[in-house]
Amino acid sequence: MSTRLSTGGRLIDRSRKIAFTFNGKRLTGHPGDTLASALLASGQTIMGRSFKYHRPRGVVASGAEEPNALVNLGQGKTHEPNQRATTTELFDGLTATSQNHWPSLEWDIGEVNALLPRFLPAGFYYKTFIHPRAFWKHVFEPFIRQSAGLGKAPDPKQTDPDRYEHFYAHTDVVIAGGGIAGLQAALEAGRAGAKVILCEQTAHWGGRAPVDGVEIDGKPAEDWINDTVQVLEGMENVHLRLRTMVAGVYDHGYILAYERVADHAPAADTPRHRLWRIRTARVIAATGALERPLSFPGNDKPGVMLASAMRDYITNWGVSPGDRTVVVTNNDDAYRTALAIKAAGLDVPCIVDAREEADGPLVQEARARGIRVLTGMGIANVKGLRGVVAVQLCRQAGEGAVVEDIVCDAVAMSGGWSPVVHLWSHCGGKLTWDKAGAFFRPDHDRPPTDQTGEGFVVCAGAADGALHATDCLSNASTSARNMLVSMGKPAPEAEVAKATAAHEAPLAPIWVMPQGAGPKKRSKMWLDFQNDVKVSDVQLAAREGYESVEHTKRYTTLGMATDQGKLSNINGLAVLADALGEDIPRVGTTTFRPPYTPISMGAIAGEARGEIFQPLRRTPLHDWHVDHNAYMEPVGHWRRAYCYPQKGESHRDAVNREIDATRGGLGLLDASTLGKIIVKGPDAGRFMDMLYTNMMSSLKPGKCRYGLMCSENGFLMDDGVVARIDEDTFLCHTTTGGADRIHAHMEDWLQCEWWDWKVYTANVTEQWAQIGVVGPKSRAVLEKLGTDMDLSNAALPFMGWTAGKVGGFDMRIFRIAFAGELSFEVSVPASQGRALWDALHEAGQEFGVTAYGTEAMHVMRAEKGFIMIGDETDGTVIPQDLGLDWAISKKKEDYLGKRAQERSHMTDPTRWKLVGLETLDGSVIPDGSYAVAEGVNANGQGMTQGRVTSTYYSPTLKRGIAMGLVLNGPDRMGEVIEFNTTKKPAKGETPKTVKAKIVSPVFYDPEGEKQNV
Amino acid sequence: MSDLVKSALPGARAEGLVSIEEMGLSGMVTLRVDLSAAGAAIAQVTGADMPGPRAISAGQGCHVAWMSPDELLILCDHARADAMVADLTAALEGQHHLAVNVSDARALFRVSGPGGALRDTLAKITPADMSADALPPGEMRRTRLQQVAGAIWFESETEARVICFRSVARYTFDLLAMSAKPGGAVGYH
Amino acid sequence: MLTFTCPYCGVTACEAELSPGGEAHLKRFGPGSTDEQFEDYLFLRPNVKGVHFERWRHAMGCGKWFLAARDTATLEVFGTYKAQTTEPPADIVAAIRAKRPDWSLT
Amino acid sequence: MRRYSAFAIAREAARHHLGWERAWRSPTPKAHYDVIIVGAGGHGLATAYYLGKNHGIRNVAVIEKGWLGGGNTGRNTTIIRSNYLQDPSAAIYEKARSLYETLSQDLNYNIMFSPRGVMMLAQTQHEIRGYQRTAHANALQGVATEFISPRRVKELCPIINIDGPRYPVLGALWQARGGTARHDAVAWGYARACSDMGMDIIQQTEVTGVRREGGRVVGVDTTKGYIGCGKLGIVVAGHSGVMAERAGFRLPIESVALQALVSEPIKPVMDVVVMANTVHGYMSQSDKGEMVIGGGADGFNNYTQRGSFHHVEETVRALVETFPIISRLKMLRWWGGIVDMTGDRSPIISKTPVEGIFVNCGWGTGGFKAIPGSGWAMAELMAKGHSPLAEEFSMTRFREGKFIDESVAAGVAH
Ligand SMILES: Cc1cc2nc3c(=O)[nH]c(=O)nc-3n(C[C@H](O)[C@H](O)[C@H](O)COP(=O)(O)OP(=O)(O)OC[C@H]3O[C@@H](n4cnc5c(N)ncnc54)[C@H](O)[C@@H]3O)c2cc1C
Ligand SMILES: NC(=O)c1ccc[n+]([C@@H]2O[C@H](COP(=O)([O-])OP(=O)(O)OC[C@H]3O[C@@H](n4cnc5c(N)ncnc54)[C@H](O)[C@@H]3O)[C@@H](O)[C@H]2O)c1
Ligand SMILES: Cc1cc2nc3c(=O)[nH]c(=O)nc-3n(C[C@H](O)[C@H](O)[C@H](O)COP(=O)(O)O)c2cc1C
Ligand SMILES: [Zn+2]
Repeated sequence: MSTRLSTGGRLIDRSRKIAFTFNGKRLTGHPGDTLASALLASGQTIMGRSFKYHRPRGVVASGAEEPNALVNLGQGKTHEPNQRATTTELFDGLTATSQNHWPSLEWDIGEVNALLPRFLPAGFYYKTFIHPRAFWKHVFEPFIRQSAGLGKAPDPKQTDPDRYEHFYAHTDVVIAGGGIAGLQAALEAGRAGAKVILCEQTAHWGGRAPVDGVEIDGKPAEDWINDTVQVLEGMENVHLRLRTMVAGVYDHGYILAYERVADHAPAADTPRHRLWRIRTARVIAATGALERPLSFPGNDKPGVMLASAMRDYITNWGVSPGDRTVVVTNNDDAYRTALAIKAAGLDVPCIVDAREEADGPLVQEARARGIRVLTGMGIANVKGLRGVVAVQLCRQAGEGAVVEDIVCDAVAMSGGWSPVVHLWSHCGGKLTWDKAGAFFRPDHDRPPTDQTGEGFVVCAGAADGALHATDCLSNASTSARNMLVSMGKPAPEAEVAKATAAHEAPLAPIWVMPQGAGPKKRSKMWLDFQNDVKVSDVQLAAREGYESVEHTKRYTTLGMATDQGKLSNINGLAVLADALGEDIPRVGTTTFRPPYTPISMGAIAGEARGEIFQPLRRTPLHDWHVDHNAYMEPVGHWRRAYCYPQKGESHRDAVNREIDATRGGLGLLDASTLGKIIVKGPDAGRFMDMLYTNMMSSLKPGKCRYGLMCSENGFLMDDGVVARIDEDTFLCHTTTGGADRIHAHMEDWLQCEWWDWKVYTANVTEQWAQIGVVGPKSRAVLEKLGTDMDLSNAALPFMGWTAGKVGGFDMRIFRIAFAGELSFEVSVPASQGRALWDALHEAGQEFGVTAYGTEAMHVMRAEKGFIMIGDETDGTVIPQDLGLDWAISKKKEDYLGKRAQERSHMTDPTRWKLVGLETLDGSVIPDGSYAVAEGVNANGQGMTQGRVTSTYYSPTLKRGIAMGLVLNGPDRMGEVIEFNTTKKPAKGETPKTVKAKIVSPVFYDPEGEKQNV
Repeated sequence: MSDLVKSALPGARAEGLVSIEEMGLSGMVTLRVDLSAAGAAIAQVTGADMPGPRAISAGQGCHVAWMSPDELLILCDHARADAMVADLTAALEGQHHLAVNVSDARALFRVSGPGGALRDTLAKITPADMSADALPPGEMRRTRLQQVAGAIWFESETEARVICFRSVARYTFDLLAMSAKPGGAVGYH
Repeated sequence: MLTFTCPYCGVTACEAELSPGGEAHLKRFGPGSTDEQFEDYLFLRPNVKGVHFERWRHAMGCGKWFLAARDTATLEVFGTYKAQTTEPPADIVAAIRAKRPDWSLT
Repeated sequence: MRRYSAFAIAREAARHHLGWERAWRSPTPKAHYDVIIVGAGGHGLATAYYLGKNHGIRNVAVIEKGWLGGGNTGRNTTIIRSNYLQDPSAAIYEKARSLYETLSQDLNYNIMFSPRGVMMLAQTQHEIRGYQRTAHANALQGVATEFISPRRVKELCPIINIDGPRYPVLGALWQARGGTARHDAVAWGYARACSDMGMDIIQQTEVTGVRREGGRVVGVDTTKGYIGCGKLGIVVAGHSGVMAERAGFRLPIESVALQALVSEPIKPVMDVVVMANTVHGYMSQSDKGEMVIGGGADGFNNYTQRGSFHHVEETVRALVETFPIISRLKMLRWWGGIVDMTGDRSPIISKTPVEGIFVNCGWGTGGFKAIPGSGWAMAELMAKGHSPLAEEFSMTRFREGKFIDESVAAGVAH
């Protein structure tokens, strides 16, 4: 049983208590506790269940590397699964529940899996569930799915109430890790005058040193840490950040750091998480080292813990993980744990040291304290079901014959340490195997490189392999100083503090305990605790040919759990190397990928939710549409009114009413989103002739012309009306979606191909509010407002434009007609748009003025047979397909897309061509329908001879009308073809089709009499 | 008429770690011309020296901002913009150029408050370096304001300007207001 | 997340302020060219793993297109230069040679 | 080859699984093969498999520079669907999908094809029309899809926010027998079956050069020496440009990074695959419980298998909006693959200017789903010189202007 000790606990405030619940049980802890320390202090040793076998699991570590103690944190809106108890700071009112069990943590049905591990070896699912076929989907997969997964899913009916934000920072040096190495590196960089951001993932500075009894300059490490932090706080160029984890190192010195602003104080009105997006010249990874477990049978039972974690719980939080703890190790460092346990007044029945000899100062001290030290020994078995009751000892060199049983309730294990090289590796830094320390450390000759080709990450302290405190500070200092020199910011000479700690003898690389364990024992040695990957699984992978470490990882899922193998990877690959008879460095590691520890999706999305999820572009008339119940549709980031339903009206009713009103009197359309680009210069005409398929240079000032633009690949990309402003200047109208794209396209050609042409462009789309004043009464309403212009057909004919005043507004008027009625497209500076719109409505009352939306616009243009980019075109259509040959100049030698249109497939006479379609029964052809043809193609697909591109109910013609692309269409006028539907035919019936006659695409006013008045 | 003429978010204000307010209509003229050959004309019309790259220079009742080697943005009174275009066109007669009134295409915000908080607030929405060394008063940085294009410059250590397209004025305002929300202090700059 | 210094405005811009534009120094083939020439111009790319000349636009900045020499395998940038050139300028070529002695401009 | 079954597991359990044989051999290369395939990704291995199975060509080597399945096949988001718009695409993807249905039995390796259904959300009027068009095309192509209502969307996937303020869900294109498969298992299953047919899978061996005589391929240089061959198939995805150069021609391909990420695992909440193209993101939940997430490709040439943060940011932002519950989930791991993008975003399965060399590439962001169909067609092309499924995917189509453009129907093409 674990419990709170009566004294000690450097991080907790014993004077105060805070309450929390675990699985509904009310418990208390102290400020400064983590959830894990508070649970241990409350005697709660089982904290979770493993993934595959649902084995009961206790906490094994004390920090970010924890694989077992994962909980559901919070409830309802703030529920968060898979939260590590070891990194969760306790706060008042915290609620946590354990995961992955049914019905309870103590009694889990899933535990039956644990009885069958023999039948569920690595990759068993690849070998079974194959027959019968239907069973996979209906029986096996649902079963696997149900038992998989870890934390409880959040409730879909709740929304995360918290806010998140990003913060962009620019600096010279980012230091990850606020242990003594990170602090020393910060001192050096700070003194050198570099801009520094120092991030520490926990809530405390100093890392391991205070727990490990390190002395610095003759004083406890803690004093040096406090002093150093104070010095650093005094430096203007150094920025210190706690609770901030450097999550990833990316190319060109891009760093993501994850600040948990309010996880420990959820009631605060602050962002919950802040994602730091940092550009830095250099990174110092002072991320320390992680202790490795040892692989002995039963090493996964609750009560078996990392030795360093055990002393963290004692020293930091005043928690005893057990009364009688057996320490098992292959190195000297674990002796510190034995001594710490002893010092806390608890019992260490023995230290089991796998090395044949152990005689360092720490060993001697342990012996002097009366602790029994057994060398050359290992653990053959851990007894106990839901906790430890005893361990059985054996010779490390043997096969595991039990020599002795030792009664105990906890085991502290240490398999040596591995530097945390993740940040070095994210961007391609290479590692080298350190034989003496039995770990991978950064290969200084092969660092990750930045945009200049220089190495930009260094590791410092334990992360660089300088595990021992004595080396750690000098290593950090040297690493930082070398790096500063490489940046041209050398640090001034300064005395480096001297750290001292007991000398340590070398460890013995022990990967399996006992060394000669047979298959039965190996199948009880856990490597990956969360994913239940055992030594036997890795050996199986090797045996079956999954030899690459990447294959083994994927076959066994080693290192793929939420801890990403922080504890298991090195042990796993050592076992693999052994099974393959290879050297460890030849087998290599798997790829280190960000983030270092998981980060919330909320933080990644940042502030972008709700109203500011995306920019929503508003025209100057936007509010009017909203006030008038418009149904808005997104067009790119714009919102446009689709229609304006009145009480009781369906969208379709509204559209029909809007069309009738427009054709019958006066309609108004907000056309402000149309792109408007000015093209000016002596070479403007020449440039326009390259941009458009037709001849634009011949357009006269005061006139408009419809034009088509193709990509260099020949396809129609945009269309619109061009107005010639003066000899030098054109105004190009583009589609709503086209404005930015076309402007960029123009600049591309001007800057990169025809840079000697004298042409300037400007995108003035948003300068203007543009309103379509449409219908037989359009002229009347403008005249009614009062104007200094002559708006008669003679003075301002169809496809002419002019500028002047109307009703006091500065206005440009274009006689263009997308709806096929008399119409005036008028534009005023955006600041006057709303006033003009209101004035038009007021003046238009007597003409039955009606605002119409994009759908009415679409239907009216279809009635006129005008094409729509995005409907008649889809990126595969060339103007020739649309019968727009009249808009393709035959005279011009060149235009963008011309050469492309000469390729064989583009000139193929069998390309489908645009026609009108009239259903025989007056119905509307379904959207997207294909014209069916006889037979099937070589791949058994039904043959087609065309497709519908636009299809509507026409309130004007009171029937369905459509346009479509049809094989030889223009030559088949009057012919009836059939369009398919997706309605499933009844049994035995042939699929239903819609019959339509091929007609001219111009359904309404073919002579253009209405627009030309 | 004048009361009918409206900026993108008339009167919009938000208070937090810093204050944000929409500044109403402001005159803006885009001038595209070979800057190396247009100094005299610019000086004649605006009274301003030709700004160096990214700089803003002050003229008579207007400011001239460098946008690219062949583009300036001239900021002046809203009412003066059309005349400014006409004057520039006249002064650059015979020289290839494009002067156009873009006053209504944009929205302009004043963001003011303590220097550190001001730069921190802006650093939540732009990848550009908001430190005083990187963006001193008198220099304009065209950049991205999270998902839209915009520009930022400092009038002084305690007052900045943010400019964006009119259609996204609401987005930009909301973004600034969210970034300035109390509780979100960073303390970096 | 790449950074490039725009040769027009001098800003060191973040990738998010730029838009990529594919291979640089393409020679345009228009009417009168053969099918092979046109295909080569519009589609066929060396797609090198190594030194690559490419186009970027300072889209969220000065709006100018510029060119860059970058290693697609290491992401090292050898330099940026103005778009108004038909081949890499000598200083850029020298900068690449200094770092990649075996490289040659083909 | 010893067959896999529950029975075999029980038998092996009794002896601690010491009796399992290697899934594939690691042979030393022979001097000459009838066919060499470069690239042991899904497409390369499937090509070899169908060469043997359908055409009796078994003197085959598959040469892989790294570990088999370690390219995009090992790093994709595993979406399988065939609801493509254009006839040639629908034909090959549907062929692939239907082969996936029985692939576990065919290979005697459970590749966990899970036809849980794929929906592509329509969130604008334009998308509705686009997907209705696809549905009509699919009806004639023999691909079972339907356009479904928002209500049905919500029934099938309760965690979607269908009336999101910004882009309410207006419907979806639904392919009930689309789904996912276990990506690694696809490569491993094919590799095991190829090895069993006597083919040599040669890993950790890079093809560094291609030798020709009289305009015809005769062999390849590798890091393990020269190996002769009668025919050569280049199936190297992101490295197609590099290999084409070694073989002496160019391809209309650019290599860029495509990224994906997974969340920490949670209990099942999502039984279907959802793609939201308007906002650029898609998500499914694996059998292990992670949410598997992807979005659009980066825009610049890249061989590093690392991408840029702002693309991932955009994807996650889109998905938090679409599936609000993921806001408090955490991203566990994030990686990239190098995808081979053609000029029209459709693949190439083709003869090349060099006699005896064939290429299969250009699958870009969406070729996992095609693996069995592509292997089938490529094998047919290599064995017989002609394959109806591959017909339209010739590399000469760009010269003719005969594109197969799928971007029409889907912004994100996975
Ligand atoms: C993040 C991501 C998500 C994706 N999501 C999906 C999805 O949801 N659905 C879908 O259908 N598709 C998806 N794809 C695409 C899909 O992964 C690929 O199209 C498919 O896997 C390609 O398979 P392949 O066999 O052609 O290539 P790969 O699997 O990449 O195999 C090519 C092999 O060639 C080897 N090689 C290269 N050069 C040489 C050489 N010189 N000598 C020897 N060997 C060489 C490589 O090492 C590699 O193993 C995704 C891709 C990515 C990157
Ligand atoms: N004797 C041994 O065998 C042995 C082994 C290992 C460590 N040590 C001791 O460890 C200490 C080494 O000091 P050190 O400073 O190198 O390491 P440290 O472990 O003391 O400090 C590393 C710090 O980095 C933080 N960190 C890790 N990853 C991070 C990230 N991505 N972002 C932000 N913060 C992160 C950790 O929370 C920790 O505080 C010495 O006291 C040494 O005695 C000893
Ligand atoms: C469908 C799918 C699911 C994955 N699930 C996990 C997972 O649960 N845990 C994990 O660590 N990685 C997972 N990965 C990612 C892989 O670990 C790995 O990052 C990916 O295959 C790319 O390889 P690399 O990172 O070694 O380059 C998954 C990958 C895919 C394609
Ligand atoms: Zn620039």
